[in-house]
Amino acid sequence: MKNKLRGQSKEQLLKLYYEMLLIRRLEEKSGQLYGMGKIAGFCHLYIGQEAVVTGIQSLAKEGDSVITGYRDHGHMIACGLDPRGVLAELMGRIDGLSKGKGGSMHMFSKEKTFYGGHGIVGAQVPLGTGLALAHKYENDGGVVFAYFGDGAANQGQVYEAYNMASLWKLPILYIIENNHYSMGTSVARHSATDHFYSRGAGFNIPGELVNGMDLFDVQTATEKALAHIRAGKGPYILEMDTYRYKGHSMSDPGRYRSKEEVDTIKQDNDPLSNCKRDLLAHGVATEAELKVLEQKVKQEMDEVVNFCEASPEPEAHELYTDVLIEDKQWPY
Amino acid sequence: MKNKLRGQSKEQLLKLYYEMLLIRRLEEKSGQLYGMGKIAGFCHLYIGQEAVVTGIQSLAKEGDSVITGYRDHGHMIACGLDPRGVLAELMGRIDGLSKGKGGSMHMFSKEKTFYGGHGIVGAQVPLGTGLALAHKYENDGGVVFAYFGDGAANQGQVYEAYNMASLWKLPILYIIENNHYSMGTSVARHSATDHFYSRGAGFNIPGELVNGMDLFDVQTATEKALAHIRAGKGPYILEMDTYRYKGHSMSDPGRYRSKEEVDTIKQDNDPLSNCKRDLLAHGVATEAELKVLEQKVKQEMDEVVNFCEASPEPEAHELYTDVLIEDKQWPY
Amino acid sequence: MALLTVREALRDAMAEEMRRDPKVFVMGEEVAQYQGAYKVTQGLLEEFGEGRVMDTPITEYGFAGVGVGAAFKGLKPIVEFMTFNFSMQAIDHIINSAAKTLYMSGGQMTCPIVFRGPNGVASRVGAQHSQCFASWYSHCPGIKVVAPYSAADAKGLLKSAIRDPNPVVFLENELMYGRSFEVPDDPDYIVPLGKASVVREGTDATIVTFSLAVGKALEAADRLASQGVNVEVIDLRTLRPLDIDTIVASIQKTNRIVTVEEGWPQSGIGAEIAAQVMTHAFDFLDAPLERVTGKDVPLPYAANLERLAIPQVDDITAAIRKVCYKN
Amino acid sequence: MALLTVREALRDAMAEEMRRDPKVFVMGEEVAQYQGAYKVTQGLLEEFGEGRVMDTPITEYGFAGVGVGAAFKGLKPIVEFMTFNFSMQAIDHIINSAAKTLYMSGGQMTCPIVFRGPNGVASRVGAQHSQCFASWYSHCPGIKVVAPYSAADAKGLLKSAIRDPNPVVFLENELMYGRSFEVPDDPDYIVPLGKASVVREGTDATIVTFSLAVGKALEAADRLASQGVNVEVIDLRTLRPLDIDTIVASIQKTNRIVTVEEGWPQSGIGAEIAAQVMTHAFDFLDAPLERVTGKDVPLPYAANLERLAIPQVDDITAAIRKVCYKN
Ligand SMILES: Cc1ncc(C[n+]2csc(CCOP(=O)(O)OP(=O)(O)O)c2C)c(N)n1
Ligand SMILES: Cc1ncc(C[n+]2csc(CCOP(=O)(O)OP(=O)(O)O)c2C)c(N)n1
Ligand SMILES: [Mg+2]
Ligand SMILES: [Mg+2]
Repeated sequence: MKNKLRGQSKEQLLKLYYEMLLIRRLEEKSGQLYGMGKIAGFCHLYIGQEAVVTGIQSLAKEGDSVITGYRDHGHMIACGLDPRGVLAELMGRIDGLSKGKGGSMHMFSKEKTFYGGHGIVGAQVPLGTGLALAHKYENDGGVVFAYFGDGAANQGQVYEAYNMASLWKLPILYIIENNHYSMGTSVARHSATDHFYSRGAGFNIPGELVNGMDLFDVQTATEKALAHIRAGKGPYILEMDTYRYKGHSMSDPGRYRSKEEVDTIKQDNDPLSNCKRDLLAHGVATEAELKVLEQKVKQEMDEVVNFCEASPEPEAHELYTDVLIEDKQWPY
Repeated sequence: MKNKLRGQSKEQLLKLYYEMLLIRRLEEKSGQLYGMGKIAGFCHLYIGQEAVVTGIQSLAKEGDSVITGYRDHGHMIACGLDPRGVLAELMGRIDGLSKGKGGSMHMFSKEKTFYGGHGIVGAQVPLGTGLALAHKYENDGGVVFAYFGDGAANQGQVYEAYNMASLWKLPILYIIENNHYSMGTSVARHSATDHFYSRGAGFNIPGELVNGMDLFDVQTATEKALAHIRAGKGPYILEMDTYRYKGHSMSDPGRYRSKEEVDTIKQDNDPLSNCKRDLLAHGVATEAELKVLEQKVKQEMDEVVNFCEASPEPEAHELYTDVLIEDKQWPY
Repeated sequence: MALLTVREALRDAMAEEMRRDPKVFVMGEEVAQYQGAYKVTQGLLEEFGEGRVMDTPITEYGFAGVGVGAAFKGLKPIVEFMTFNFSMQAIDHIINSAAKTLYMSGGQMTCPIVFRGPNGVASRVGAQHSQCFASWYSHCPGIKVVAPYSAADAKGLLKSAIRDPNPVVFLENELMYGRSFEVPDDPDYIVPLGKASVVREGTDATIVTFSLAVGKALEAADRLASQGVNVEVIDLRTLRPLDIDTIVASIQKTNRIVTVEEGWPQSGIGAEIAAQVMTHAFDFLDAPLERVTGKDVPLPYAANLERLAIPQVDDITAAIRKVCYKN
Repeated sequence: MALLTVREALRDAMAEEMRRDPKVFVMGEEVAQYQGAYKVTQGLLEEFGEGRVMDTPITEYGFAGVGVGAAFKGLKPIVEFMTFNFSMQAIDHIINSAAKTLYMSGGQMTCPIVFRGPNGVASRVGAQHSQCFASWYSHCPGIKVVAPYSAADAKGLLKSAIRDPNPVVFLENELMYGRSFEVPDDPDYIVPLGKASVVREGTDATIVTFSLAVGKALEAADRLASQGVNVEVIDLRTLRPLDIDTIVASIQKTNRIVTVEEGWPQSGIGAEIAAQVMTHAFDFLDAPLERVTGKDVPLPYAANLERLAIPQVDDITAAIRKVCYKN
């Protein structure tokens, strides 16, 4: 059973728990600020899915690349980005990762090799495959983590990307975050199959179904997949069985599922509770220690919010910047 | 071995052979006329693949629908269309199926429920799926035959269509005409898998690989697939192992494959020779009878060419017709 | 007359046409069980059932093709794009399969389909969710392109679009869905495609616009009236075919014209009007045409920048004052 | 100077830039082993190998996305579309992923990519294979759009496009591939994006055009010269950003303008020029601008109809005579 924690040190384990907590609190705070009109437009919260990105990115190496869709706040935290840059962006402020010009769905960090944040369902899959092509081209040993939803998993461009990635043996891990709903449509109503991991078979890509509510299961599956990819054997698919607690976006009343369905998962299979349970059961930390951690996150979030509230809107001239790179150096 | 001919009458069998011959001669003639400058633009010949469409369409029922790509001349013959309408279209004449306005890739016949003739690789797959939706909507018992190539089989829209067809149990037979090349690119170089029939599995669609050079094998597989579809069990995929003798289109010098490769197939596995061999072996007809048939096709083709040569170009005013339906009956 | 929102008017148009013609059906993402992402298909599933109100997977290329195929066979699909931004995934079927096939078939293959959904800028949804497709679609022969403003027009034009034997691209606007207008009670009320509407008469200058911007133009006209400038406002309603006659008639009266659109300027709707006005009314112009357009940038998210990026009433009044040489 | 075909000039541009910068690579259908469907990439596989000259499956949406992703990571892909007609399958990645991301990322994410291939009418290939995308792409901010005529420009502009840090849509013309022109030998010969070129000087009227139609305009100018009409011909070369200054300077001299393009009229390139000419040169115009465009129909296959559908030299001379009031 010690194996469950995969031999990770206390420090490592607490960092993981801390990260999941940070994601959850950031999302809760975003929901509140949205309610107060300080965030607008589309805002897709990640609550319930924290173990997926936290577990997977814990195995990333320096130089790997990450890409995802519009439900991206958690991914940025897991990539080590400062929550201030995320929240300021949500609030449309100049200190946002995109200077306030992108919003919730469109954030990027070249420094942390986080390549967005894309609003068109499925688009990140070929884009991520292109990142993988670049890793192979440069022969830099990097791997791409490309995240997408169960709804996105029906997009044709996914299969076009699978084919090329497999044909060219590109270093990419495709992660399907199956949270059982594509907006208001359950998997049974949008897909001819219950699962998506096996669709790679038609393209010679191995795939696996993983309990995405258990951080350590996620890590174990990821380790295996990465071994395959880093050995130069080409892409791998992990389908993460997970769940989204909140509405699809802020305007979704969620009538397509019962309160019981949501509550049952929250109570019985919450990724944070699961992790906490394991940490306590294995004596990694005490209740009191974890409380301290929780306090720390809360405090950090308050500071983040204060920072963002104080950050100004972009200046008017920013309307016209960043449309094209004005390169004065022609002929280069 | 009698079974090989599937208990078909002499008349039926000779009709099948005749049809394959007609397709081949029409294509040869098209090639010649292209060389003479009487046909222009893109012109994709079907020579080598005749058994596929002939075998499959021999099992179609009145009211079924057919759709394919740009390599469509053979399909129209197999749908019972007059070769004059086909060749006149290739020559850009008013008696063409599209009044000369569509050309080789764009012909249609509502009467024979032949829905084209589409120039964008893969487009016919969702379009055909839409025809199947209409059959189901009207509950008319009709089935759709949707043909596409091995290259097209990588198109994302194919998988989007698979998913919907399977989810909604639509009456459609997907036929992948795997002629081993997508233009100049061999299957091994454009696809992560050697075959395509099994990619349906990811969408709960059964599929099968068929010897597309043998008319009777084609018929047998089609019968089985149609039983599935007509029983309301949804789509089915047949991958036809076949071969294209000529270049991709008229301008293709074909350097991507050896003369030996082509010649071997022509000599050892020609669909017409295979059929002829079986007809003779089973005593369905004598060499002399088949010669007569061949003569008849030749003569018919000469008449077709004469007719088309005499057909005028569309009148200038046709430039502006058929852009929109001018319906004077508003509010309808 | 009843007071209806644009949302209700669109829903009623679909419901009435579905009652009238069993070949009419609706498909798209979340149109059935969810009642529409923006609730435009509210109640349709309940009345018409799963067979005629169909939720699709998020596969725009595929389901647009499915719609076109069904239309080839004589059905009359209404294909909803959750927003027209996603129609870019499907645009090959809209143009290559729907718009061109009648011609390529020498008149044989009809395609009575309507592609509809919200188009253009909504509110704070960023660059990928805010594109206006008015110019792209109206550039192409073989389709009609409609973009209503009022609820009455939304209803009457959508009914026409559904009955029209040609493919129609029907551009709605999310911010208009909740606005209310008087709509005739007559279920046979229908508005012809291809005819602009003079929504306010005036003598000093003409504003030509469409969709949400009609409201801003009317507001600008009100403001200008109090300054003694009497503005005529034309709502194009249909962008292809473009009703140039109504525009020219107005210019012959006012001799001045301003176009207003939320889309990007280059080769936009205003550009086409400028060119046609040159051809058909050059000698009537007392000032060069002025265009008011969305700024030539991807739409920013920040509230202040978004406001700057789209035409505001002030921009319109300024343009009118300019063509009237009242600076 | 060497006499090169446009095909060779484009190939040389790619080869030279690939030698200069190891991050430049080519991908597309049949670009490697087959040497290009139209042989534009002839010899590149042999020189640069499979790693830098990559044949793709026929999956435009997918491989355009792959190209954009690679560019996000700093590579400099040249993505060939066998023809731009097929770019409709990929247009979401061109616009939503390539054109908008720099802006949406507040300037962080660069995308140095070139999308190239033949655009517009070829010969007898029918409606689905003959669309001109000049208007669509040049409508959109965040990209540059280039459409060369001569081999020298083709080479110099493609080299600029490859070096440009922004996404560039590079519209070639199949019928131009085989035509020969003088091209400077200097491997550093490069033509800036965004600058039109006066390819023939004149005093009586200005023709503004681009791509293949430049040749027809020059022919028309020759014919008109023999009739005593002295025409200036401007080759736009870049469609976004549009070099309006060169156009305006010419109008100030000639006072008359005709635009020529093979694409459809509505909201085309001519429309934009009409609007800008109104704004910037209204008082210099002695006649309304005339547009010569492809007819407003899907392109027909029949030889006689095809000829009628696209602008011919006679159409251009007639338009010039009209703006000169010489009928
Ligand atoms: C091409 C496209 N179509 C539709 C949308 C609107 N949309 C945004 S998210 C979404 C649902 C996606 O579901 P899923 O892939 O399961 O991801 P999840 O939201 O559950 O994380 C839809 C329909 C879009 N952004 N892009
Ligand atoms: C979307 C698209 N991309 C490219 C082309 C150009 N093209 C026409 S046919 C073809 C090869 C198709 O191969 P396959 O599907 O195997 O069919 P086959 O020609 O062998 O019958 C290509 C690349 C096209 N028509 N449409
Ligand atoms: Mg989901
Ligand atoms: Mg093939």
